[in-house]
Amino acid sequence: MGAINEIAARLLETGEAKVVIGYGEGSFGSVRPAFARNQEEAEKLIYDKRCTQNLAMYVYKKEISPLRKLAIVANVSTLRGIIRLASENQIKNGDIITLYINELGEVIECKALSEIEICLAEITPEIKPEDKELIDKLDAMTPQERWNFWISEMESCIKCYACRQACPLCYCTQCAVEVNQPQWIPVAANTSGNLEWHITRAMHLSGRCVECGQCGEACPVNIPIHLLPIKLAEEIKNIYGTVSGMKIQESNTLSTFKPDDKENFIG
Amino acid sequence: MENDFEPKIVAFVCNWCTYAGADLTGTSRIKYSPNVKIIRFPCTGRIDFMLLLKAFSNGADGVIVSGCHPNDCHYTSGNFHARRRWVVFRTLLDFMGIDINRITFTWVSAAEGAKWAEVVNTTASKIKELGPYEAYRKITNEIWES
Amino acid sequence: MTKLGFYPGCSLEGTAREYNESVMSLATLFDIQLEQVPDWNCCGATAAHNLNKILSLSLPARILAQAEKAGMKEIIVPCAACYSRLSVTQHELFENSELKKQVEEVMDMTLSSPIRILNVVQFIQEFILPHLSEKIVKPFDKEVACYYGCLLVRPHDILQFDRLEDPQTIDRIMEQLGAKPIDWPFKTECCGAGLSVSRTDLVAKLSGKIVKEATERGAKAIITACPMCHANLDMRRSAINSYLAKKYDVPVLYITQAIGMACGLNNKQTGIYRHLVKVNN
Amino acid sequence: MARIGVFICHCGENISATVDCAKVSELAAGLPGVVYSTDYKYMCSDPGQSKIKEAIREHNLTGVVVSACSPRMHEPTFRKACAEAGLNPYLCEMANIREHCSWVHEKGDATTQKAFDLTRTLVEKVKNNHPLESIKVPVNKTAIVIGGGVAGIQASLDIANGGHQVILVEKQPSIGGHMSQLSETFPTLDCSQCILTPRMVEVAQHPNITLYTCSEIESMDGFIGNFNVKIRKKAKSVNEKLCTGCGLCTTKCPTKNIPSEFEQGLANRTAIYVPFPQAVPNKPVIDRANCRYFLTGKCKVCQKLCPTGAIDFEQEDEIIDVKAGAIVLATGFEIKNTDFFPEYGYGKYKDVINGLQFERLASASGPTQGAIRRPSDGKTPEKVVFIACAGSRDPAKGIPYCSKICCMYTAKHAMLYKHKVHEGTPYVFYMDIRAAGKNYDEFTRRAIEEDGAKYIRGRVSNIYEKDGKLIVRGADTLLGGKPVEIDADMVVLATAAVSCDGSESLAQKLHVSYDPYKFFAEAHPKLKPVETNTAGIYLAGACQAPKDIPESVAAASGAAAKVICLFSNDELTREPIVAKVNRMPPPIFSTCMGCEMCISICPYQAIDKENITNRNGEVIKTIAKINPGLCQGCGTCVAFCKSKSIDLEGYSNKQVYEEVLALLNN
Repeated sequence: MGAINEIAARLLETGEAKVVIGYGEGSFGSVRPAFARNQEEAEKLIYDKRCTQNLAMYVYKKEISPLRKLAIVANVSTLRGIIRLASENQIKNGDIITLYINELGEVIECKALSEIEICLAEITPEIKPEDKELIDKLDAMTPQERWNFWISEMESCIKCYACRQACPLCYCTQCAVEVNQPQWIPVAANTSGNLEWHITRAMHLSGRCVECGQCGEACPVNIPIHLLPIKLAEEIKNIYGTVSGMKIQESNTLSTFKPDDKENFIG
Repeated sequence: MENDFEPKIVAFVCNWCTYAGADLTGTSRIKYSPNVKIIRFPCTGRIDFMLLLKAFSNGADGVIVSGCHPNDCHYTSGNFHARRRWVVFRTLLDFMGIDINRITFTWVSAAEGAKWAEVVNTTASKIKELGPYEAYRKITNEIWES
Repeated sequence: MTKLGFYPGCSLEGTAREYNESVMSLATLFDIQLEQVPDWNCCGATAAHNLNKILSLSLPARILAQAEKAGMKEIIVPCAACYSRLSVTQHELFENSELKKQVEEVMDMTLSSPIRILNVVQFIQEFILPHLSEKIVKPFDKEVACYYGCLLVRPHDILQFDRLEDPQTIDRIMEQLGAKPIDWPFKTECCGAGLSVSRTDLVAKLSGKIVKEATERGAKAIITACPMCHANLDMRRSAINSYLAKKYDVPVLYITQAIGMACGLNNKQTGIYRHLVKVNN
Repeated sequence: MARIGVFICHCGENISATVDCAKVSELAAGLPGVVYSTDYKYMCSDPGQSKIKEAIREHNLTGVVVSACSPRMHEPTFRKACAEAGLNPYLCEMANIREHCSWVHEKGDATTQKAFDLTRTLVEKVKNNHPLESIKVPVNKTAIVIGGGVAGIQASLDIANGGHQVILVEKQPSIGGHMSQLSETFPTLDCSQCILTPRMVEVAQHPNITLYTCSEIESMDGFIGNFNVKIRKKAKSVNEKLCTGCGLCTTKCPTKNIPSEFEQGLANRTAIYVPFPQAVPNKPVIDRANCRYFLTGKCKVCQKLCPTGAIDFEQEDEIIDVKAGAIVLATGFEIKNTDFFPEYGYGKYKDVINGLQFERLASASGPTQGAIRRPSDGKTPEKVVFIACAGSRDPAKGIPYCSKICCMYTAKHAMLYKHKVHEGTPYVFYMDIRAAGKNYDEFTRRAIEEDGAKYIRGRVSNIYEKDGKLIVRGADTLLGGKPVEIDADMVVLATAAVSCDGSESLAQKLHVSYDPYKFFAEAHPKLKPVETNTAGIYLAGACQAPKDIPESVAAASGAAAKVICLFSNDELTREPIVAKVNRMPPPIFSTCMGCEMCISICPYQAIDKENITNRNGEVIKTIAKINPGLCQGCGTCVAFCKSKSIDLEGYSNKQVYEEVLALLNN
């Protein structure tokens, strides 16, 4: 039995947490999210290289939220998700105990959000090499080639909104896509509507995205849809020097400004 | 060769600077291309990026977004917020291969009647040269064809 | 060795040969290779630009196109009139695409991007001045009247060179040579220019003022950077003197000659032996 | 079902000359929801407005679109007309088919089509308008007047005499402005100080006026009726309460060679100084940049002399918070100095002076007690050349406008010179003599005909010094451009009047517009000459454009009248163009998720948190709440809100969305 199981069992036993959100064995050698509410379930939690999912998306789901306090097994992107949620007032300090597993495999138990910040202070987030490669490839293309690439991807989108469901930051009870007065985005799946949806999603994540890539993971038709918010997060880092989900007191890059911000494209 | 394509261009402008500047263009009787039509907003900060997408999906060939110069915003900072929004939006559109040459961002003050005419004319002639936004039309027409 | 494009124009091959000689000697001294624009033509600084606008633009435009074709990033233009014509043309064409198209059709060549056009003063500032102090052997220890004329600084909007009404660059360069530039009001006064031939009487009057004022304010030499000015102040000296009924013998030097003298070049190299008003070393 | 009425205005021929108004009306009639459409020569006229009112009643209209001039011009007119006919005024919209269409395009089908497109767009908008009620906000009946020159003085006195509190903020140590520097004024030649100083004293003594000198505006927020202003009162190093103004301190100050600002550098002052004898307040201040104590840490002579112990070297800048309902800008103008003119010696010739310097020379209280003597050697000049339009009306100098006051004061200068130096000869180089004004032309004629000023129509190309004379070279264009050369003893440049240094940053602090020359912009060049685009902020005097004294005073009284009008109400109604957070039935309450990012985006701190509680008082949800009293309706939060939970009345998501669709789908 690993450290993670011991801590989970203790938290549940002492009543410090009603549920521990973590990872369990799935079928065919995969991992799946697991929710441990008792000793027995706590023993089944696992943590290894396969556990890349950002579990922060569960903390506000209506089935889980009432079970606060929660404990959550966390990788770096989960930590960032939690911090970002906290800075958007979706989690309060003390709502959640984070069990962060660091590079060395040690479990660091963070009861306060400030402890998560300390863990994150040691980390320089980087995007996955394969994502970087694809972004570079797209950047090297002509606009026409990029358009063709994305339009052919958009054609296959079925508007299932799995990307939204998987995102730790898509917590709105009413998404912009559901607004029908006016009907900003058409309900049916068609290329232009799909394009509008994905642009909207990326814009709404700009300055907020914690670059976990879960949206792309979740896409049933394998659109690399996570590249859009990640590309923006990288640009924002370059232009404004801000990285989302590292500190609670950060403000959103797009709801602040500096008078001398870049504007070389404005005539 | 004569180019008889008449582009459709929508201008999203703030009430205090560019709208008033365009009024001054009128008062000064400076002529410009009738291709551009203005929609009035209180501030550039009010201009939702989704409206630009709606413009393209409804057949616009070009878009102008214009407001008060930095530091001159009637509401102090709406244009500053808008500016960051446009930086990100442009990056995204460019990354998706949407033709950002079709969007003109500019600051035109209430005193710059002549500049407004120039902005309109240069945008109109640029869009004329680029031609109709066929690529976008193609994906929007698909809705009706299917 | 620095390699730069070079446009001499007609004066430097004719009445202002000494100017050309001094520029060339200076370039050699400072290890600069001046390469002529291939197959260059007239710059259009004639009456033509009053009569035919397209022609007056096409002539200099062809020079620019030739320079561009030869891969030149900048051209040195010692003659102030050539400098003015080339600069104005480049400005007008790149401001007005319609006009540019028209001119390109006329000359059957195209202009893709503007090149740097440097007058002799800018050339000195950029390529000579940084190494000047080490080459000076005999400081130019005299009061001088720096005379700019009109074409070096006008039209100011386009050239953006020096102060329009009271230019300073030649004064500052002459100070580096050890000279004492006098404070005088006629730096950009009219010399009479092209009336030299048709109305020598007027030139005598106008240039006379300049020579007289410079002399009265103690100048031992007049420094210029324009072949036209030089011609009027030097070549027309006898007309000036007979108009003023007094013998003025203040010599007129091109700035390149003054630098050459300070750097120990001989009369042959600086070309001062060609002047009508004698220059005492 | 919408019942929209459309009214197309010809505006005389302003619109109908290029737009086929009848056709637009006819096309509009065919739009869905439009039940009435007509065109008329002048919609804004009484009969025009009656047409609208009749149509509202007869056709039971639910919305009105007037296609006419800019809504910035006549929107209030038509909204009022609608209200009079019983239609909520916010159900009326204007399509701008004049400034944005008929005036900027040639006559033709495309122009008519555009006028129709614009009309259709507003029809689709108005279908989504809601009846709105104006918002009432209280009015704080204190006015701030910025600038204590003659305009600021006049505005302050008028408002104060109207019974309202005034805070007058002046940058300099004394009020009085440029007028206090003038010798005599045109066209009456009465002594400037004699008419101004009593008014300055009145300001100081007025119970309703609080005067802050050495003070500037630090920041401003709020809106009409409710401005919050921070004033930075700079340290004077003299305690005003203790100081009696005896002036002893200034007598022994060791630093005596500072060029006096008031005397335009023609005389010197000490480091502790009163700018001029009639200054208000008449108490000295220490110029820290030049004071020996502040420079070297030693001296304090003035402190030793002061009988009341008023000198306070430790004094610090003070930030004063004030609340006000209205602001009058009266910051005045500056003139270009002689160093702006390389062709006239760029300031190096001592005897080339500017107009204000001549005023000081001619002033009985000036450095020469009113004797005209040239600054270089104190000799009486025998020939004086006055150059009008020095910089003005010269696009190459970046000042294409006319400075307006120079023609008159140059004539006055020539006259004063001749009155003081009988044997002297005044020459005036001019471009045109602009003497429109009561008794103005007579005045300039007098200068020429009676006092013998030699007027030469032409520009001066350059001035240089030779043998103690200033050689002025110009042309006489009335004699075919004949070159003129005058060996003058003194030259007076009527240099261009320009906006004050810092006017741009002040405009930005107050959110008022300004023109390319940094003069403050009026809301309408003809009909709102003393208002700015920002409600509650008014203009007085030459901060708007060069003005002479009577005009400045008239504008100041105009601005004061506007302020008093505003203050005659206890409350004022504001357009209800404000943002709102949506509310829904439980259990959602609002789609707002309380991310609070809108809070940081709001320039007015108008957004706050609102807790939604259940019956037991427990917080169920926290959402954003917008204070309609503070919200100014910029809509930045609306465009930013991800869940579309905020909307803006008058520019709602639905309205702007429908506008985009209508504009493009013809």
